[in-house]
Amino acid sequence: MGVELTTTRLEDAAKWAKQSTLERASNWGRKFSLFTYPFVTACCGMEFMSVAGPKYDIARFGAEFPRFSPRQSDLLMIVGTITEKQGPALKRVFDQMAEPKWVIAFGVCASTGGFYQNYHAMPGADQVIPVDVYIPGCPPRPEQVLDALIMLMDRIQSGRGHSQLRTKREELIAEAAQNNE
Amino acid sequence: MTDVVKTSPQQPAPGAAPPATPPPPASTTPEGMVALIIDGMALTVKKGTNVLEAARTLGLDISAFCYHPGLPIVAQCRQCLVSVEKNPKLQPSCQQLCGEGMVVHTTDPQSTLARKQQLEFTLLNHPIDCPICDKAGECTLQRMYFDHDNADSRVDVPKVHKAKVVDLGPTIVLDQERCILCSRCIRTCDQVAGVHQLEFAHRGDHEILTTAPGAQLDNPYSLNTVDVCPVGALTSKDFRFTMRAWELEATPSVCNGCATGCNIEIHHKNGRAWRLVPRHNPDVNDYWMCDEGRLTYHPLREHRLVGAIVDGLPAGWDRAIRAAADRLTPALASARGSIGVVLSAQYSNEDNFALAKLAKAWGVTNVYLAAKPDVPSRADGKLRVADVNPNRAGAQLIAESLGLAAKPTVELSADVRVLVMLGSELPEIDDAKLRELDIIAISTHEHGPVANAKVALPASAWAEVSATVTNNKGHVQRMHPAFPAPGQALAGWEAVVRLAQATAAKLGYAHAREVFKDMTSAVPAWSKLTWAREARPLALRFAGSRG
Amino acid sequence: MSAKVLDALKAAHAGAIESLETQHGDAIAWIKRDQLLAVATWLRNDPAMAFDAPVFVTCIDRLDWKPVDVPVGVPVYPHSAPWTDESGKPRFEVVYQLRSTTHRHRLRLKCAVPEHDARVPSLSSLWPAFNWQERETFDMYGIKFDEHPDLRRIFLYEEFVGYPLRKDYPKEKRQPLVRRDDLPINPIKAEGGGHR
Amino acid sequence: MAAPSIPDASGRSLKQLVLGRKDVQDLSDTEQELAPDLMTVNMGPSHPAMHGTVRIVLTVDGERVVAGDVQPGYLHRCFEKESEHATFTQVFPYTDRLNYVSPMINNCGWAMVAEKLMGLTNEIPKRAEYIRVIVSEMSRMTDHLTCIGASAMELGAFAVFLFFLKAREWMYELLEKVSGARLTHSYVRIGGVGKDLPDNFHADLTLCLDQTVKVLAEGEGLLNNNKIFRDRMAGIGAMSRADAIATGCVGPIARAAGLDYDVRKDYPYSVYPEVEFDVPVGTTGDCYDRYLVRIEELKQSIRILRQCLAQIPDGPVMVNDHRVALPPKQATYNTIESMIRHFKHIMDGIRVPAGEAYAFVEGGNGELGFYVVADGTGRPYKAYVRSPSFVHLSTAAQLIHGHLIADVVPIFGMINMIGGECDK
Repeated sequence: MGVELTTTRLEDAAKWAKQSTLERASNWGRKFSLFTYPFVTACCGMEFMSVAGPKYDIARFGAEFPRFSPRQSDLLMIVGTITEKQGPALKRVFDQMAEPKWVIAFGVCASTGGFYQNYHAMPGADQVIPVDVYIPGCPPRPEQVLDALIMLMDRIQSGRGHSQLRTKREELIAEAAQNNE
Repeated sequence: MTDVVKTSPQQPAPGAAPPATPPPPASTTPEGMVALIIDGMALTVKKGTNVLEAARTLGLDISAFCYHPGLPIVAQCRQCLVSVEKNPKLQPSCQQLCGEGMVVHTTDPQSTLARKQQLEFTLLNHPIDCPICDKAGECTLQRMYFDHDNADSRVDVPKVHKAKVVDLGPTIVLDQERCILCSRCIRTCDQVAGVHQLEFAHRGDHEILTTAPGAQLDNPYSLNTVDVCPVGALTSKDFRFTMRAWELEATPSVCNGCATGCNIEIHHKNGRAWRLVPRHNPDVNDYWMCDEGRLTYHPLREHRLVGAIVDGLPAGWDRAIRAAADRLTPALASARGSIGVVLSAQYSNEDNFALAKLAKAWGVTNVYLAAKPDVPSRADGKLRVADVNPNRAGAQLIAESLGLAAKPTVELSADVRVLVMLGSELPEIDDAKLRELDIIAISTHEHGPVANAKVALPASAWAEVSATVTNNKGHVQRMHPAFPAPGQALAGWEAVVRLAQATAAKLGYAHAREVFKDMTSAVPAWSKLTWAREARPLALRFAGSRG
Repeated sequence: MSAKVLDALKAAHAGAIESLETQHGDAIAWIKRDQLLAVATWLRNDPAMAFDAPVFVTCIDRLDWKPVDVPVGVPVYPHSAPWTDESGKPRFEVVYQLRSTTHRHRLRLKCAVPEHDARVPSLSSLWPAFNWQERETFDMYGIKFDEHPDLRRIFLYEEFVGYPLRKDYPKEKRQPLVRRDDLPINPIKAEGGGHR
Repeated sequence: MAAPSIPDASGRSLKQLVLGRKDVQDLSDTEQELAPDLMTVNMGPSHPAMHGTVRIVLTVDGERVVAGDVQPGYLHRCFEKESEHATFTQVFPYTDRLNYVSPMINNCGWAMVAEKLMGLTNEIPKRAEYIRVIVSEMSRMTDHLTCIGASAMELGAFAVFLFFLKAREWMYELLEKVSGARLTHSYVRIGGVGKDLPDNFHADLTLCLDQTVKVLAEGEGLLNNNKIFRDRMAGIGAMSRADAIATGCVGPIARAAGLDYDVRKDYPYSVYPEVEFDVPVGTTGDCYDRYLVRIEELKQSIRILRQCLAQIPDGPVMVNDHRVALPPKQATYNTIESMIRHFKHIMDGIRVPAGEAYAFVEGGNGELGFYVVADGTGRPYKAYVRSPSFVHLSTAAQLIHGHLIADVVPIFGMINMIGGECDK
């Protein structure tokens, strides 16, 4: 195809950043109506409860309603350690989610494996699925989680979530192929 | 105090304290032995053993700094004082030889106090360097303080300051403040290298370790002084500030730098070696090794062949083996004389045996032994020898036992067109000749003839495999894997087995153990050798009484 | 309290006992492997013993056992010396901890198991709780429990090769179920992360 | 797939023999409309109503569970292997993450086993012991609050979840003041505790307890006589006392079944003998009794906490023993002796004499024990945790037998399986 899509050229960057009004509007809508699928496995779940609980109240950011079916949710929160045995399940849940979708790795275990570096703990959920935002902390404080959520919202608005980028990439490739013809 | 109590019938009844009056030692002490009593426990030791050693065999840990089992005894640190009955003064246990009927106390108040006070003196001017000191974690001073004193400081006067960074020579940096003046390093140079290069100067708390003005510490065994240094005064330029000692793991191995085969420990972490230190073996290297040998871990990370190569391009194992078979099969079918097999004195017994066995199965008679050329200047009658190949004796013995005449590579037959070689050494063959050959190399490194090889198969190096090497005295010594091999590298014998499969030769080894077993049955001199279980890395921080 | 249990055990089953000891107040009885089931049955059924409550099953791998700074003259316990290939000492020890609800006493049974024949009789028929505990021990140490009704892996997956709590299993040797190289490229990582 | 139906001599089908259920021809008309075959339903490992991650392969006959294969291990984080590679002090963070709902109790258990091996059990300063009991009981309260709150939420009582979480948040904030971390405290040390209680702790805790009493009353008012809640809990997942003993059950589950076993009373440790409290014991052993036992234990914990606040003496919080106590920071920076000691403690670990010991405490879920083999170095040669969750989960297959699929949720909620502890 001959299209280099990871250059640092300004016009390429502009192409990547370009958003139609419709995209901007739909992204604005998406970021305030995140439906989370809490993939809760471990200790971080306690802090996840706190985030959902009265004091920190994730509802203020439009993401309070957990959907326990991956097909109805667009934000996968990986809360806790992912083990090798869990890997296939995580991948399947992710695959079942509808596009566009986003992933937050909640806590160091989901990000890198943390201090569990051994035969059964996976060194980060990104061994199996792509991750948009990593939250450090063991477990992270609720404030950190809210910060990460705002970060993700920014990403969504600017169209830089991993699935949005993939769609964009496909579009650009198709466009470049058309130009080449 | 432990409250472990045992009521097993075959064991003596539990006793909180050892009996006050132990049974008198048997009146008939064997010839050449002496019987004595240490802390109420009777024991018999060889004549000439000192009290410190005798106590250690009982599990009693007497603190000591200047004493080293491989060095002459000077009794100058006064850290090992014990009471000997009928002797009015405390005796340094390192210098005190065991005598018949001697009664020694190591835990009585007098000697305990003396040792504690001595330790306090030693710590008086010691800088507070542990967080930045290379020795921290394996420091004898730390261990002696922690195990034997553990008291709080009583000092409120400033410490005496001395030079912190003294360049002693090409290999070593000295910190004079940390030095506790035990003279182990001075004696090491005298005894191991045979040169007197270090000396004390000045007096009292201004006494320092130094070289003669203008002179350097530059003998080829200088780094042994770093090992014996009980504190972090002498540090190796190669190792200092690279890795914390307590984070390292140790795997026993054998130095591959020359034919002496010094026993070593590979200290490694995060999949790479950080230093090599000698391991005690009275038959080979005692407590020492040479500076050159210590640096042989560097090539483990330099110019390694990490993937198979076919015609200069990277390829997978399967493709490379197919490519090798394509070159070998026609030659095997029509002209066996055009195939040469090169064994290597740089590689292990297992690798050489597998390849020799394959040569035999192919019916190849052109067998050669490649080796690095001798370095006559190295030979010094101590540990360093001219032969810089770790396994020349083993490779030769294997070839002989299999009835193959392994010629030096310089006699390479003109008929040879395809050369199956182990290693990256092919000395005294010029480049023009090399280019004519179809080389199939099994090698750890990518330089030398391997760069011109038609097929290059990556092999694991000595620190990454379970294997044996044979030194110049005929000792077959075992190496254990410290960390995994880089990239796709496999053990040399494994590559040979794959090559054998591709050429329809039978070589059914699945483990180095099986190669070894087959080898011991083929080599009569080794028929009694056994394969020990693989040693697992030992975390230095949990190794108990290191330091 | 522990001495009483050990004395009673010795009186009733002297032939089955290898040795008895007390460590830090915990009663420990080494039982011969072929008599383990008989002794355990007696311990549960004898009214003076009445070890009705199971506590745990585990195993000790003595492969790296090199105790340091052991106090002089005090045997730590019968297998205190370093384990070596040649010494012929059993490599594994299966440990059962029992408790009595009525008498409140506790007892630890130990059974030495050699490496080449790593099996012991299952006690799950006596104490149902040992069903899963023995499965766990099998999963982690590879000890086979004879007559166990359902001896399969419990924490790890069937595809796992080896027994991770054995001392010769490297801590970080992973056996992934999902192959990492099948993954889609993660554009975020390719992009270099970045914040806002 | 239809199950094979080979009639035996008595004329009953194999299915009937094995399952004890009626054969197709014996079914009534309405029953016949349902598919006669058993169905396999997979629950988990990521299921909304599962605390933690566990997979159950249910074999159901219509809505009724006839068999369940419970498969733990999805959170096996290798506590034992990690411990064998860490110093005794470094294991504390790992214990935090065993039962992550009540980390302080795990900390205490680990400290106690090391102290037992070192012969320090009776040397711990009184104040440190009281602090340990205080933080343990606070942890027990967070554990029970979470367990009841989450179970109630799963049965539809979302308000109770929010109320109890509010109370738990007060506890977390207080524990954060004590230890520096909201959840994973690593506060207890071998030989005492990390640091003394913060200023104003008495007043804070008293206020917190007063408020928690109100929250408990609110929660009980919403749940105790709630018809839905009682219908879903009472008579569900019942266990007899004999079963509880034989299956090794401990803690609230065993007590709900009528087994009067509490480590704090039966094998008293720390300063529990010096405080008064009662051990609630149930009668029926069903989910509702488990709930009541937990509610009562919350009240008893408050009682213990109030007594501890009144009785706690002043004094050091760390034993004065150079084998375990770190030197003060000032001395560490300024004298070589303390520097070396500090260094050795941190890098080589606290050297625990060779031997083995089993020490246990009353955790949120019952007897939580650590069995440690030490070889004289700074790390445990072997560290086994006797986790109550694992034992309780092993009874789950038996408890859900014969109940509806929907009942699996409250049964699991009340077993209170905590992944970190169960899977280790």
